[in-house]
Amino acid sequence: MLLYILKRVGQGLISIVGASIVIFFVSRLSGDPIVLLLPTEAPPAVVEQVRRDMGLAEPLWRQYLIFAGNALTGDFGNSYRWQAPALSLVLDRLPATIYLALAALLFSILLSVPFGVLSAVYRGSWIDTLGKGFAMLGQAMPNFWVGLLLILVLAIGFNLLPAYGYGTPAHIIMPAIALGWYPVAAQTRIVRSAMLDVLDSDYIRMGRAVGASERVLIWKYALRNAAIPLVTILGVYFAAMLGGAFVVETIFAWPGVGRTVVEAVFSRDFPVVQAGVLLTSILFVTSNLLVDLSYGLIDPRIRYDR
Amino acid sequence: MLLEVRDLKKHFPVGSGLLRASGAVRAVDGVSFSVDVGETFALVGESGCGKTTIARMVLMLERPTAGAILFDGKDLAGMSGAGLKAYRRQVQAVFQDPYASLNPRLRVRTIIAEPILAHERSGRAALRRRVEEVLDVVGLPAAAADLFPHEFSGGQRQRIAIARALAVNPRCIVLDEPISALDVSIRAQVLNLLADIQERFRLTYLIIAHDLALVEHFSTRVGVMYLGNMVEAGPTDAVFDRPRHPYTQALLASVPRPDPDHQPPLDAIRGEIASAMAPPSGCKFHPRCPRAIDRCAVEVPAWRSLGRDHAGACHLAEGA
Amino acid sequence: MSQPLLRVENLRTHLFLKRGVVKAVDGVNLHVDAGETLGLVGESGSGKSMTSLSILRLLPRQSGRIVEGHIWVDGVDLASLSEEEMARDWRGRRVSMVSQDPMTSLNPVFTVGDQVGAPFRYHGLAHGARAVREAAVKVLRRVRIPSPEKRLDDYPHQFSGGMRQRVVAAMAIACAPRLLIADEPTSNLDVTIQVQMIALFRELQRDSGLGIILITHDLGVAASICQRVAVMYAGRIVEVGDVRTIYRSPAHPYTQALLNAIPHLGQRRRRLHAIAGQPPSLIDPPVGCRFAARCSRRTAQCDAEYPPEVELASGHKVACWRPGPEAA
Amino acid sequence: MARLRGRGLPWLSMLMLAIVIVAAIGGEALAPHDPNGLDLGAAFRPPAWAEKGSWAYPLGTDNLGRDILSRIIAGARVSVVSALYAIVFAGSIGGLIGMISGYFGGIVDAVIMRLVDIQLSIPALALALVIAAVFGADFGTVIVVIIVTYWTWYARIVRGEILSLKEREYVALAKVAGCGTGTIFFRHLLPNIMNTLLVLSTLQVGQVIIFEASLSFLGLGIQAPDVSWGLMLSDARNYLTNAWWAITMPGIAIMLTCLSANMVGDWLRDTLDPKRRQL
Amino acid sequence: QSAPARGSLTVAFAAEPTVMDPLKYSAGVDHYFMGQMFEQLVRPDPTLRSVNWLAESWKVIEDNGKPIIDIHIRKGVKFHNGDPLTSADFEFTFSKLRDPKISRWSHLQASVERFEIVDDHHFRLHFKEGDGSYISGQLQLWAVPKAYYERVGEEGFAKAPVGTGPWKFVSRVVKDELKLEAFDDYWNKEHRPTVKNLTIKIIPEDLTRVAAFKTGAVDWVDAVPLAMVEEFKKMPGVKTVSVVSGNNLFLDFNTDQPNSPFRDVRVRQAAAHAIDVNAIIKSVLFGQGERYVEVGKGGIGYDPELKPYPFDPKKARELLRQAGHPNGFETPCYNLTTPREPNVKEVGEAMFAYLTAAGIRCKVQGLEYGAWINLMRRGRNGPPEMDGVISMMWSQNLPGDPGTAWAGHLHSFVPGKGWGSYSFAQDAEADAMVEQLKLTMDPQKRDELARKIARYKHEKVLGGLTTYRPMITLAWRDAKVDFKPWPYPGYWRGFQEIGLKQ
Ligand SMILES: Nc1ncnc2c1ncn2[C@@H]1O[C@H](COP(=O)(O)OP(=O)(O)OP(=O)(O)O)[C@@H](O)[C@H]1O
Ligand SMILES: Nc1ncnc2c1ncn2[C@@H]1O[C@H](COP(=O)(O)OP(=O)(O)OP(=O)(O)O)[C@@H](O)[C@H]1O
Ligand SMILES: [Mg+2]
Ligand SMILES: [Mg+2]
Repeated sequence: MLLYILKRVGQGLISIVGASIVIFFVSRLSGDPIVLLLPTEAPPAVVEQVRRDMGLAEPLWRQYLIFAGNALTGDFGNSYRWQAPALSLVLDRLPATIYLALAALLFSILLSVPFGVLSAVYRGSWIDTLGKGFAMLGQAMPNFWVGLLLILVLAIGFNLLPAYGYGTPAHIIMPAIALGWYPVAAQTRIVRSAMLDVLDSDYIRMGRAVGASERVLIWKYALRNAAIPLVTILGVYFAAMLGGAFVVETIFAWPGVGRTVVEAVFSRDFPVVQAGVLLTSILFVTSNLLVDLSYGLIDPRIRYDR
Repeated sequence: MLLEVRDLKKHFPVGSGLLRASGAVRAVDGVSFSVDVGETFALVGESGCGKTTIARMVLMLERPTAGAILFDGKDLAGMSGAGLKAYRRQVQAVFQDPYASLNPRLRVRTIIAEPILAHERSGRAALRRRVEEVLDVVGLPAAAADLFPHEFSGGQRQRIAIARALAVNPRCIVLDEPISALDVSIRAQVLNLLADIQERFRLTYLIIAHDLALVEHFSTRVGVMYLGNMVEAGPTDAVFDRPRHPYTQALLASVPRPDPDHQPPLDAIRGEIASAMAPPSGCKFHPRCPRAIDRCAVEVPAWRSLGRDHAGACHLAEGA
Repeated sequence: MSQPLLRVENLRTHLFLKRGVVKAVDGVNLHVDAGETLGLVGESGSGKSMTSLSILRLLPRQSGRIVEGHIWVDGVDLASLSEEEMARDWRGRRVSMVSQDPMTSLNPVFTVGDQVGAPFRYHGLAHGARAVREAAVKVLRRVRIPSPEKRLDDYPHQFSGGMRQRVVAAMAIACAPRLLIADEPTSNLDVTIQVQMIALFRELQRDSGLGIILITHDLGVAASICQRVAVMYAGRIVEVGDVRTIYRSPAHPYTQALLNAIPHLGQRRRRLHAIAGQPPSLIDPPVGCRFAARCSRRTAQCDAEYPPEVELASGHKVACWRPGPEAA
Repeated sequence: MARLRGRGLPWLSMLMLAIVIVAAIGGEALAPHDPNGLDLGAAFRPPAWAEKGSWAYPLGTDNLGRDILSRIIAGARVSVVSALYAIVFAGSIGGLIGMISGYFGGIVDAVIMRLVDIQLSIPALALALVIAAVFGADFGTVIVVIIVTYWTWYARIVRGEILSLKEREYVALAKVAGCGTGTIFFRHLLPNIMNTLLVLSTLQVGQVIIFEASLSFLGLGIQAPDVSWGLMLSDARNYLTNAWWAITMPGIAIMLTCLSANMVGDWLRDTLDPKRRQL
Repeated sequence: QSAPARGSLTVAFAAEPTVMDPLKYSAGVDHYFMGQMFEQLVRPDPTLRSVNWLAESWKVIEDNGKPIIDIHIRKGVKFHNGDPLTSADFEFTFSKLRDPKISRWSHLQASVERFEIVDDHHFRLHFKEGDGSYISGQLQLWAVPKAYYERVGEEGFAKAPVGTGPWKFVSRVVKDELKLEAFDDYWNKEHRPTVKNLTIKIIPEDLTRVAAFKTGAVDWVDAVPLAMVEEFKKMPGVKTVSVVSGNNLFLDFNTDQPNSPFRDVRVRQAAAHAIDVNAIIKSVLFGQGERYVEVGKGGIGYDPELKPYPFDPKKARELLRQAGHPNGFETPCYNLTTPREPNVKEVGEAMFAYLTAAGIRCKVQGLEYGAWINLMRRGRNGPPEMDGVISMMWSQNLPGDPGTAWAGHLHSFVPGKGWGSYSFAQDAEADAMVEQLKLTMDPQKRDELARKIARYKHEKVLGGLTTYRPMITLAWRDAKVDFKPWPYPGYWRGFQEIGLKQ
């Protein structure tokens, strides 16, 4: 178990370092931040000095090492635009993004598990078709469109839910739907096919053969098995939610990292971009690790010594 | 000796990647035997005892951890290039699952021609002739060449697999449970076919099976394996008539017979096969052995002769 | 003779598939008395499993349906019951099953205790967690699981193959059913574990008046457990009789061919008698005798009409136009 | 009794896709108006069937008086072409890498899988943003971004497939027959993952279209004068309440195309390989 | 009137500044928050007339031919932390603003030679030479508390800014909200807010912001989307005001590259004739824009005589022919796609479409904000080069003075001197006049010179083709909110006077 954790943490670290290299070099490609930092009228001497002060005069690989070294101590530098350390700018917003991503994931699970189960149980019936259709709709509509339509109907039309903001549970509903609908189809499909396999399995038939009611069989015995493949890739879906948050946060004025990073990209505010992307990477890697570990709770066959 | 296996070992490491965990599955743990030209050597034993692993090593699909395999006196380990090619020509295989052993996307013609094409440049016509020839040997019409595997029944597929093995005129065929997946009524067809072919082409068979009646019927020599080790080997008659190792005895006693009046005793053997990762000390069979003595738990029994060409590894089976 | 435990009359079970209607069971009659083991043998696809699933009404939901026939158990026709009645009063309670692959018959993500205790909960035979636990321990002890109270909280993968199998048997007999259907309970097992299962079955049968249907394609296994044997071919029973009659003096050419096609321990290097050809398709089976195409005694009549069942001796019935001993 | 109805060919979806492809090929030539031809006098015409609509502009016009139908037709090209590029390049690159990784295993596999992990751990849209910011937002960048984002998808799935395929007995038998690695790759492995690739590709059409729309929404997608559905959607949101059709029509185009592609993908999956129900 | 403020109010902005520190501000949007908390010496009143604010009085005097601005500041003004406002605070501001490492606008202080404190409420700015834009820039200096700033440092000040304005900083969540509280000790008892707590929410997405207002989550909303202005005006219980914003949009042409077709004035005039700006304002902007020629109405140099080039595509084509392009020519056209002003992207598309129709065939390339700035800003170390037409904008403030704008994009580029930092023009005569304008402090003379430049610029279509000034519409719930719009330099989102109705 410990070995396994160490190994996974090691792999995670490699991913994070890799991500930091990618994001560092790609962002450096986009030009000289000095242009954005100093007034055009700044004398060349000042420009040179600032350049040196910021370490931009070093060769790129050294810059990266310096960057990585500082990042290890939690120092991503100051935002070029906002007078604040890039890390704190992003960290302050991370909880909102995590909250949104989790809520969206929860929404998708709450939808896809019953859909998946019912459409497997009533395979080929109208329930199957309806569930599939509804789930697929989410995959066929850009999330910002969904978001706008939700605001138009639920907020402006019926004044049921707050249109924007952060705070009460009511606030999360529309953003979570807009963001969480997309993976419903894929998740439903996973649950459905797993459920089909499980329902065909010998142990379910055995359950029937000793008199279990369908309700108990499906919702107690089959569901846990069918959930395993879903749980396995929840980490990936969580990442998808983090990515999608970039768009949805803008629509709902959600105070998350996504909007911050998007605007930082526009203004070439690399410390913030780097901190933002790296933090999301760390989040992703951690969530994957957690999923892998918690997986054992659901599937007792998993042993972490392999 | 056509095929000689000397102290062959195969250990599969458990765990891989960054941090190599200790521990290994000792799938084959020091096995020796030899097969003569024209012989049918059968490997029997319980599931997981390492039969398939041996077959895969003989087929060079797996590299031995230790030990040597000699074919025609040449060590496989040293083979490469032309030597390897020559070897591949001489040893072919038929596997258990007739569904999995034929690529579903290829026509029968391509499947059968594959080993030929891998070895020689032959003209279209010659190739065609050869394919039809071997199809005829296994009793399938020439028209079968243009169909896909899924258009055949299990027994027919196994015939195709045999035809493919015959295509390059091998000297030896490794048969890993060639009929276990087939229906009772079909088995005899395939088995008879294999026997006919052997006679006709003077083939050597290394066959793996778990149906003891079949082994007795089909093989000339037999090796009994338990948990990665050979426990007894010898001519089929000797082993089946006078089994010397308690495991062989138990195995034979346990087989249910298609005769209501001659049924096996129900207490010939107890317990279950141990894990290949942590095999018992001494004689690996001792925890289940009805006749085990103290020594069995500590000392690995040596491989000793038990009669003409008959040998085994048991402390209690002293002398002939 | 008193009423048998199970009587199946003219059972027809069809599978409605895209490629056609598979007449998996096509007019099967059989009966099992209390305390008796009936062996159902025959080759793959002959409808053995479908017969047993029909009895329990556990056919594939999408495609399987009993189209005709009666299944009387203790005087009740199971074919006419509702799904709820079946689950509540019959399955596990009076008719139970060990299915084709007992190794996979345990749910890997629930504890053994949960699964063995389940039948007691379903049928209200034990109330409360503790009572269920105790009942589970008792039945596990019956199938010879060592120190069962310690193993209840283990998961199936922590059990060895043979033990898993006994756990499945424990589930099946938990509520003391009258009839147990065992569908190839030994097929995927090693010889040494197979004998342990055989022992268990014999014991169950001796201890309670349980009626058993044992499905197998292994004539050896059938011979070692059954009192009577029914031979199935292409959806129908072609011969049924006392175990000794079937093995010593089979009257149907198929039964005879089957016995000749297998090697027997102790007889070597004699050519086996292969049965030529393949079984017919069950989508549109021949009108006449279904074995006719592969039969050495075939006549024109065999092709024209399905042979009626004849009783050669008491309890020995054959469906063949020319039954009788093998032509030497 | 046909309890189990056959899974018929999804005609409607195929038809829809065919229409989209025709539109993409025909492009401007098929469009009744110049997709970029603005006519401020004709701004905000509702669709033909609505009050004040006219058949000159069957789906209405946008804020600059451009014909929405023509723009949807012209925009089909971006959708189809980007999907095509993504599928061809991401599919072949990712597929090949996945095959190599799965087949050779060991250190090659470990390195490739780490690369995949790295790619996965950077949110796709974030990477897209940075790339688009570096190289400028245009069609080429969108395609590069899509390829960079999606190759891992193919690589992971193909790798998994190969891992199980290479254990198939016929692969072992091919080795026994004396076949070289090349033969095994191209005769035994590649044809057997084609189904998977095909299914993945159809499913990807929808993903690419949505992804492009998201990029456009953030201002980093296709730029005028190119037209894409995502761009139309994103532009039209400024007058959502005045001209519902301007955002609805391209939205429906996206939706129908994605739905159709997914349906066809699902159908292919079920048809080609009923066992592999899960992707 | 001077009853204590009470109650709370939530308003929604579409955009948000990055900084709240007057020493560090860079873009116009930074005024949105700064202007609530900080004040300058002079400011426009609601009718856009400049009035003395923190300055009690000021005048320009001359010493040895060099100008001096002599300023008396108001007594009794307090910072939010209780410190009194003194001349030292302005000196502090001055010293920071002129440092290019701190300020983005150091060049605006470049002509000031030194700062002389006469006493606590009296100081003088000694100029090296005249600087007219200093005066039109509301005397440039903000009141920043020296002692407090030095104590808490730059970062501390960024977290908790302190000014003299009507609103006291409470808290801020970037990209979410700013919370303010009315300052009880505010010096201006007449013009001050009467609501106690003010929360400014940031909601960039139009529909969401509108939804927030319609659902009652906010009671005052900034930047009503153009397409909804009509609807808002008709909405019962809602009051709106539409005002012209300080921004000025124009199309700029590259005229400093020798091979650029736009070096020919006829080509530029052709472009001016080719575009139907009025139609664009009407449909693309839903009427929410004001046509202007060089200088907006009421600004310094505003000349009602100056008329825009009429829309005349025939003439445009004719001019092109004369310039040697009978078949027109192809040129890159750069469009800003980030919505800095409502519908700028669509406006750009429309304009380029008009140009194309007339023969100046645009190869349109969209740029998001970062790329756009990168392309325009001179003084880079090399390419990219703006080599065609670009859609541009430059604030001339309210009330307007084009001095700074022209220095930036009409004067040709001179590295390190603050001239032409965004310019693609190269015209010696214009350069001379712009330099002259900079030196001119006398309002009368300044106005005359500006008119002259405007006429010259217009004739030659130099430093861009001026098009329109966007209008913004603010809306609030009339029954609840008592609001009088006040601008601070260039922007209308000032809450100088806002309160709750009964
Ligand atoms: N590639 C592998 N990696 C790890 N362990 C393996 C591998 N192949 C086989 N083993 C293990 O080696 C042991 C021997 O396996 P092998 O397949 O040779 O047995 P077998 O005798 O052929 O059994 P069966 O009768 O079930 O086919 C088993 O414990 C198996 O789990
Ligand atoms: N789930 C199913 N879907 C479709 N056809 C089926 C299904 N199960 C069984 N069949 C078909 O029904 C027929 C009878 O099958 P059944 O399982 O009863 O045979 P069996 O005698 O039990 O064979 P085996 O020995 O292989 O278990 C066969 O033709 C089989 O192909
Ligand atoms: Mg094996
Ligand atoms: Mg069966």
